[in-house]
Parts: sequence; structure tokens; C-alpha cells
Amino acid sequence: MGSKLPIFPEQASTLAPDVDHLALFLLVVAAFFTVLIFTAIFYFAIRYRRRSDRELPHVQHGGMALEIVWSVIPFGITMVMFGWGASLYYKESRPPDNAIPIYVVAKQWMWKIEHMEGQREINELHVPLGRAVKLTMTSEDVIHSFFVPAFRTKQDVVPGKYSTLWFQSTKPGKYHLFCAEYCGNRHSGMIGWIYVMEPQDYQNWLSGGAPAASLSEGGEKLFTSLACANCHKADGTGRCPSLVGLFGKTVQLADGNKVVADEAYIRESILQPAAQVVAGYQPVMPTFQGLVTEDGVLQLVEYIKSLGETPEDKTRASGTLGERH
Amino acid sequence: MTEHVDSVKTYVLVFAALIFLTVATTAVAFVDLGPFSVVMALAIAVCKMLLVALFFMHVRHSTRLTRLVVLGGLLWLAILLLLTMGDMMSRGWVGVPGR
Amino acid sequence: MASEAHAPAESLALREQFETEAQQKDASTLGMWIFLITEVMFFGGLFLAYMVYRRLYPDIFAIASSSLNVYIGAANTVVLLCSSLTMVLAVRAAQLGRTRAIVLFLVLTLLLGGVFLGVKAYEWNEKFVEHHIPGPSFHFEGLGPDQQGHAQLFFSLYFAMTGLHALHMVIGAGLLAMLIWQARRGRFTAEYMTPVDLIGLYWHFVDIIWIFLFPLLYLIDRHLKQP
Amino acid sequence: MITAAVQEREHYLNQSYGLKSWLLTKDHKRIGLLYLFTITLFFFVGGAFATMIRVELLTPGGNFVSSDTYNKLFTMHGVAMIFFFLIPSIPASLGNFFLPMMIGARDLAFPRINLLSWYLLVVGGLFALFAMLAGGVDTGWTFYTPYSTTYSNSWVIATAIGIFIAGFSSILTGLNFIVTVHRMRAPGMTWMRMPLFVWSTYATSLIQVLGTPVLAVTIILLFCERFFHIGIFDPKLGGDPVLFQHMFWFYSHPAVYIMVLPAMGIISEVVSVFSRKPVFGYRVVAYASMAIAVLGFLVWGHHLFVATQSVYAGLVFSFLSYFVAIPSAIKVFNWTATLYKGSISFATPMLYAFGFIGLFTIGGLTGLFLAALGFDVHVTDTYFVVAHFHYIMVGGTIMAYLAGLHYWWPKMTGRMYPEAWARLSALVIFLGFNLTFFPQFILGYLGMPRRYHVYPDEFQVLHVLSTAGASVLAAGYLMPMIYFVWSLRYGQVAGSNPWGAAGLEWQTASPPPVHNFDEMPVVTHEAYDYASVIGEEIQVG
Repeated sequence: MGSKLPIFPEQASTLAPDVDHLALFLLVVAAFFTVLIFTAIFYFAIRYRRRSDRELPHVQHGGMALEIVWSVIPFGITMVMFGWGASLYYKESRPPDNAIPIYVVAKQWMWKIEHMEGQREINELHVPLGRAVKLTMTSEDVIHSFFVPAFRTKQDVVPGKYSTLWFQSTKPGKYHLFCAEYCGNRHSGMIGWIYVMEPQDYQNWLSGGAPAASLSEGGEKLFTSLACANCHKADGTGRCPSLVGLFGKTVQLADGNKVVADEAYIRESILQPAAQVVAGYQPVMPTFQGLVTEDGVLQLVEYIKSLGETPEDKTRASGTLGERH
Repeated sequence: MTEHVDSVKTYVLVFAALIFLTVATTAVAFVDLGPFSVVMALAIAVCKMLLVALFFMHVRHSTRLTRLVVLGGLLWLAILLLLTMGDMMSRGWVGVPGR
Repeated sequence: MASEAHAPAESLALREQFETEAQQKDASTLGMWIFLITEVMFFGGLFLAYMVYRRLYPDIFAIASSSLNVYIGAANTVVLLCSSLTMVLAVRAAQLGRTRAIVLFLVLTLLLGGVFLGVKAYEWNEKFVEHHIPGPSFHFEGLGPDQQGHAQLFFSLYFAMTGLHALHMVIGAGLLAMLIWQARRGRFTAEYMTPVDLIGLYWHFVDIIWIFLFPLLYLIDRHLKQP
Repeated sequence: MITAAVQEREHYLNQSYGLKSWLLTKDHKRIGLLYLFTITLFFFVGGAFATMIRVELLTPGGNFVSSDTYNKLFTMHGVAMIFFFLIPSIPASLGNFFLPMMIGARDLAFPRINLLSWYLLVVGGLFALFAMLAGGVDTGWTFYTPYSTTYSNSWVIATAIGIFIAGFSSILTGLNFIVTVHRMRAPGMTWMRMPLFVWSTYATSLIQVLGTPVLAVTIILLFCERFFHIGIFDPKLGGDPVLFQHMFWFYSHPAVYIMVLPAMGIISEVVSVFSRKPVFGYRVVAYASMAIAVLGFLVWGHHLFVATQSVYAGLVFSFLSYFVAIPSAIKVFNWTATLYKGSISFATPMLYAFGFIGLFTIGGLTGLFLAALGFDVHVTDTYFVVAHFHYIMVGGTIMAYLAGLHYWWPKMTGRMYPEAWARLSALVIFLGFNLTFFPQFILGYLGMPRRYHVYPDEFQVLHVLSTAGASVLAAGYLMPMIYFVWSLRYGQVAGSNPWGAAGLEWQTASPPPVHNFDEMPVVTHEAYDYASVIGEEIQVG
């Protein structure tokens, strides 16, 4: 086992080759300058070594032309690095519209993963090959970080808010999932596996076992048991705004601002209802902080998302982040 | 050594201005200026700061080095505030939670 | 003003690492200004936290702020400004070498500083009675349970900022007491009054911090809700 | 002074004796030595933790210490090394000793404050040591909330107080240096005649003065949140843990430049003296130090690329990070150009300086990797980062610190160190260092996260290499410790200027008299004017 000496990590996502190309460019530049400096030092040190204790070299003061050359050229090169790295980063931060949404709740020291269809996993994540997957993540306690080296991607998972990470796998297999942000005693035990499966196998896996209920069905149950519908009436006659078709829309708030109803907004509205009140309504909703777990909030969010879709859409497992700029 | 001694009158006038500005900032806080109420409050506070620094702390008689130190300090404060607020304000611009 | 005779105490005031008294005074003044800049950055961190949370929770900050007594705050601002005036007059007296005036103005400054701290203590006590001390027993009337945390953030910042400001006042008061003692013994002359000058700078700086704390903590959107 | 024998001459070491004469000294040279003892102690404390970390990582299973202990080890390694060794290392020890001498001053502007700074470092260090002995602290040296405020069950508060107090030591040292450079220069010592070590230490002091207070207030807020349970960063109240990271890195990124700028200053001195040429592009190198100090404050957000900072802030911080690379690159090029047509001696300080330039080049270039956003997402919080900053801090700062220590040892003690042993130590440290940390770049790229007690088997070979290197490195660090002590008694007596250097500190006796100079020096020429020391000019090359 211990005899392996790997140098390159596996490439298993669409992003991985891009990152590796950038890494190669950086490596070539770094190697060039390292060799340049080392060679110059060795050569000068030997060529101009001191031959007598009394010798005194001729003084030459600096040359402005040289100074300009060796600041401007490296600056140009670094700007290429910046542009390249930035475009990759921008790409990494915007999940494609058709990405499969999956939810992740991190806690000391495990990853809890919930699929739209209701499957739950711990420290394992099964995804279909070749489909973009979007993870919406939060933490129940401290900061964690979702890191899959084979996908070359990583995102901190912060308590109190959602963060997003996406990837599209390119190779079936089993890949490491690490927690990369130090999170306490068993930080190094907070690891797991990503299983990238052929689409057919993935379907089998999804239908295997007997999930209790899909995420939005779980949310519906919570919605009923918490009596949300008493105020949030579907026809808009309740004391609170109707939630049908809410997700992804721009909402006019009482304080004059506008906000897009995304996952973070819905989460905040459940936990801190008075923070962003919709125009025309009173801040009468009580908080559900402490009454609903982070998992429960995710289920409610998914249920509210499902309210905006026609029945046909509802069966299709797809992201609903359509109308984003 | 050129020690500059200001007259008592100067100090009392500056003091009166400071009192006036304190009353003004309190009064103006009760007026609805929308987003400008913060601007107004800070503008008055900056005026008061300038009065105290220039007259009471004798910055107007001080060396260029002292002025440089003061400006440098304020510049660094601005770096701290602006770059951090830059992050806070631009969160959510791409419309993806946590980005 | 340099016409007064050179007192022997004055040449004793020159420390061995310096060449001249002017160099020593310059060095001390520069040192004090740099120290004040570190103080700016120190309070800067608090102002940053304040800006971030006020931007996140503007309404709660306005409501929480309106529970502070604006008139007491304004009156205390005036007290502090008065102490700055007496401080600068003490410095002026020192520049002119008037020992008795130095002592008088320093004592006045110390008294006004004491008044400020007394009023501050009264206000804190009021907060304590109202359960506005951040912590497990924090409760702010009229806000839902989900907003208690945001109001608590305001009061955490309120206590951190006014508390550290008051700590600086206490240190300043200690320095003033030391100055008064030295001034009474005739330490300061028109030629050697650096300590009075420097502690004056410190006192004015603490005043400036309050000049910003007052509108930021007491005067958020007062028009929304009368206290 | 005319009383002949060297031993009879009065200097700062024999002018008075006894513990009191040291503990109450106001002489910057003695305070410099006090710092030297203190930071050496902390270096070996931190080194002991590092040794245990490397032993643990020999095997993937985590079977040397428990995970709890391991977490404490890397935290205390970081705390001891960063706050109590690296930050005070060069400025407070060598800087304290030589900055006043190099500008021709009798002492720092505020000698009593200087002594106070040392006491503050000691008191802060005692708090930190107490925390370590009482049970340790396990938050990582970065103290990220909410782990540090709510979840950790270790001595966070004692450690934080220790760092807070040590921070004031750093602030006061910086303040003292700034005033000294502005107000205490000898007649004729204009800004453009100052040695580059003075320039870089001055730039360092600016960072200490402007950055450290923000760390202090951050620690106060951390303290309040943990001790009084009033949350400023607590997400349960709506607080933002990322705000803590902003405030922490506003200091802690520039702190990296507190560590490396004085190191660069030493390298400028050493490269010049042992090439017997003025530093190529003196002005540019001096301004580059100032540029690093200023630009270093604009880049802290590159520690937050995956921390849920906004994408746009990430772009800005990445862009600005590349600006700070340029003055560092300029320095490396200028040092290399200084060698050209010089008269190059292979004395130990120069060997360490070569080591510095090589390792700093690698460390700096890998910094460019980390500033590239798309790549940083993959390697941040992995061993790639660990390797990068060890190349800067160990390969850079400690190499330069040792270069400076060898260079100035004759001046400080009046004795020469054993040259052969010293050259050997430079070689051993260079090789051991690379063997320790180069494999960690590969580990990081492979995806090995940092702060892992247990790790997957496939990383083991590289970890074994690293641990092997660490044992070589440890042996390398023990060598100077031994021969320096040896040389105090048995070393050759050094003359006042064994290297043929041109700085003012070499124009006075070794060890220097109490007030540094028997008569006030007057400076009439630029720094690094070797013609005035060597006399005749012989064309080489």
C-alpha cells in the first residue's frame, strides 16, 4: 500500500483539466525563474569568487533600464496568471442551470447528504456520471470545508448561511471527500467518498432501498405539522404572502429593497422572519429558529421551490435557479 | 523652537462651534433624511474631528511629518473599512448563495 | 516666552540618548502621534464590526439605538468637549509657564472626565436593569425572538465600544492625576512641558473617538421612533 | 581605552555584572540579547512540537499521539513559532542591537519603552506557556470562530491573552524604531545613505504599528465572546464568522511581511558585504521595502477565496496580490545582479544568504500559484499552503536570521564562530529544509488537507520523506546552537571589522562600548562604500 508515490491527482471532473492546465502554466513559469536565479547565482558566485583579501570590485550603480525590464515583464506574466485564474474561478462559482440540486449539512464530524428524491447518506455521495451537480451546503456548528481533490474544487461550509459548490464528473469511480477546514477533534475523520456512477446504475441506486419521502414531501409534512398553511394560503388571502411560484422571483420588501427569493432568502425568512418582510404584509410570523433543524429547513425550502412548478416539472429533478443574471 | 501659542479666544470659539455641532447632529437625527441621515451624522462628526485635531491638537501648527502620520493612519483605517465592506456589499451579486 | 531663566531641572530632563532638547521633544511628540495611530486602528476594528452589522440589520439597529437616552448622550458629549477645552487651556498655560493655571485646568479636566464616567456608569446600570446586557439573560422588549440576536449584536458593540472608550478615559484620568502631582511640584516650565502636551493629545484623541461613537450609537434614525 | 589589553577595554558586556544589570538594562544591545535568549527558547519549544508532528505523520494511522493531542501540537507549534519567535525574531533581537548602531545613534529613542517591550513579550510568552502546560490549545493558530469561541474545550483565553500582550510588545518595538529612524540619525546620515537593513526594518515597523492593533481588538472581541458569551461573530445571533477572518487576516497577512522584510534587509547587507559591492539598484531596493509594507495591507482577502467571501472581492484581492509580488521579485533580481562582477566570499553568512535567495524564490513563486484564484480553490487548506509558507518563513526568515546571526556574531560577542562547522550547518539546513518541505507541495497538489491527524495511505511515502528531512533539519538547527555557545569561550577574538564591511556598526570596537561610539560618527558617504574600508581599488573580472 505504502509503496505508491503518486505525483498527479486523478482528474474526474470537467474542471480538473482546466485547473491542471493552469497549474502547468504556473509550474513552467516558476521553473523558468527558479532555474534562472539558481544558475545566475551559481555562475556569478564561482566566476567572481574572491581571489585576494584586498581586492575591490569596480562599483557599478544600478541601471534603471534593467530595473524596469525586470519589473514590467514579471508584472505582465502575473497578469496572465490573474486573468486565467480569475476566469476559472468565475466559472467555478456559477453552477449551470440544469445542475442536479443536492443538499449537504455538515456537523462535527460528518457530512449529511440529502437528495431531492429523499435518499439520505452520511459521508457518502452518489452522483450520476456526466451530470452537473449543485451542492447547497450549511453547517450546524463550526466551519467545515467540502473538498474533493479529484474534482479540484472546494468550498467552506459556514454555520448560519448557505454556500454553493458544483461539479460535473467525467469518470466513474470512487473519490475522496475531505473536510479541509479545521473543525475540531476528529477533523481528519470527517472524510468520505464520492461515488460517480453510470446513469443507469445511479437510477438503480436511487430506486433501491425505500426512501421515506422525497425532500419536498418531507417539507410538505413539516409545512402541515407546523401549520404554515394557516397564514400562507395558496390563494394569497392569508395574513402572509402566498408561496406559490415564489421561488426565483424578485420580491418587493417593506423597506423598499428588492430581493431574489433564493434558498438563502427562504431560509432567512423561516429563521428570521422579521428581517425581510414582503411589502404589504405585517411582520407577524414567529421565528422557527430552534424548532426546525437545518435538515428541516432544507426540506421546507425544497417544498417551497416545488410549489412554483407545474406538476410535470415536479417529477423532473432539476435546478430552479433559472432567472439569475 | 517656535512654539505657537493660540489665544484663549480661538479656543473658546472652537469650543462653541463644537457645542453647536453637537446640538445640530442631535437635532438633525430626528429629521427623516432617508439614507442621508447617516451621511449627515458622519459629516458633522468629521467636522468636529477636524476642529479638535487642527486646533486642540495643534495639527495646524505641526510638522509635515505629523500630518503625514495622521493622514497615513486615516488612510489605513479606510483600507480596513473599504476592502472589508467591499466584500460585504458584493456578496450575492452572482446570485449564488455563499458566493 | 523663552525669556525665563534656565532651571537646572530642565537639563536633567534631557535623556542621555538625545543630543538636544528639541530632538527629544520632537521624538516624544512623534512617538505620541504614532501611538494615537495605533489607537485609531484599534478602534477601527470595532467600527468595522459596527458597519458590517448595521448594514446587515439596519432596522434592528435603529430600534435598539432608540432605547438609549439621547439627551444623556448629548449632555455627556458636551461634558467631554468641555474637558477638551480645559485640557487645551492647561496646555496653553504650560506653554506660558503658568504653573498654578496648569494645575487648575488639569483639575477641571479631571473632574469633567469623572463626570463623564459617572454618567456613563449610570447609563450602563440602566441597561443592566433593562436586561440589555448581552448574554443569556438578554431581552429586548418589543422584538420577536428571531431579532433578539440582532439587537444583542448592537448591544455587544455598544458595550465593547463604550467600554473600551471608558477604559481609555480611566487611563487618561490616571495620567491626569500624575500630571497634576508633577505640576504642583513645579516640574513644568515654558521650556519643558512635553508631558502636558502629550497627555493633552491623548485626551483630545479620546474625545474624538466619542465624537464618532455618539452619533453612531445614539442617533440612528431617531425619526422612526421617539424614545 | 589606552589600558592596552582587549579584555580590559570596557564594553557593554563587562561594564556591569549581575542579574539586575541585565533585567533593568536600558541598553538596546543588552535588550537585543535578552530578546535573543527569549526567542531562541520559543524556537526550541515550537521545534519540539514540530518534531512530534512529524513523528506522528510517519504513519497514516495516527498511532503516536491522540487526535486531540495532535491538534494541540500543531496549534501550539504555530502559536510559539509565529507570535513568539518569527514576529519578534529579527527586528527585536538583531534589529534592536544594530538599528541604532547602523544609523549612528547612542540608543533607541525610548530605551525604557524598549525594555518594557521585552517584558511584555516575556509576560505574553508566560501566558502562552502556561496554556501549553496546563493542557494546551487546539484551535489552530488562526483561532477561527465559532470553533474557538464556542466549541473548543481548551485554553483559548490564556493563549489569546498571551498573544494580546505580545502584540503590544510588537507595537511598542515598531513605534520605537520609527521614531528612532526619524529622529536619531547621526549627522550626515540622510535617508538615502541608510543601510538597507534599516530601510526594511523601518518598513516592518510601519506594519507592526498599523496592523497589530487590529489583531488586538479582534482578540478582545474573541475574548468577550468566549468569556462573557456575548457574540460578535456568533452565527446563532446573526453574526458573521467571516468577519472574524477579515479582521484576523488584516493583521496576519501583513504579519508575514513583518517576518520576511527584516530578513530581506539582512540579505541586502550580507550580499553586499560578501560581494564587496553596493547593492545593485540601492534606491529601488529601499523603495521596494516600503512598497511591500504598503501593498501587503491590500491583499489579506486571498486567505478567504473559499470562505464564502464574495466572488468580486476574491477577484480584487487576487489582482492586488500580484502587485505585492513585483517588489519581492525586484529584490531577488537586484541581489543576483549585485553578485555580477563582485568579489564573492563564501563565508557562512553568504552561504545562508544564497540559501535564502533560492528558497525565497521558490516560496515566492509558489505564492503566485496561490494567488491564482482557480488554482487556489484546489490547494488552499492543503499541504501546498503549508509548504509555501514554510518556504517563506523557515526557508526565508530563519535562513536570513541565521545569516544575520553569523554575520554580526563577531560584533555582538567579540568572538568568531568556527567557520567550517558553520558552513556545514548551512549546507545541512538547506538540504534538510528542501527534503522536508518540497514533498509537501506535491502532497498538497494531490489533495492532502492540512491539520490532518490521520490520512489516507497513498500519502505516506511523501510524508516519510518529509519526516526524514525534518530530522536532518533538526540536526542542522542544533549545530549553530552548540558552536555559538562554544565560540563564546573558545572562539577566535574578532577584530572590529572582520568582514571588511562599511556599515557604521563595524567602525566601532567589538563588542561595542556602552554608548556604541566613542565619538559621535559623522557620515560623509553613501552606504556600502567599500573603497573607504579596503583602501585601494583592484579591478576584477
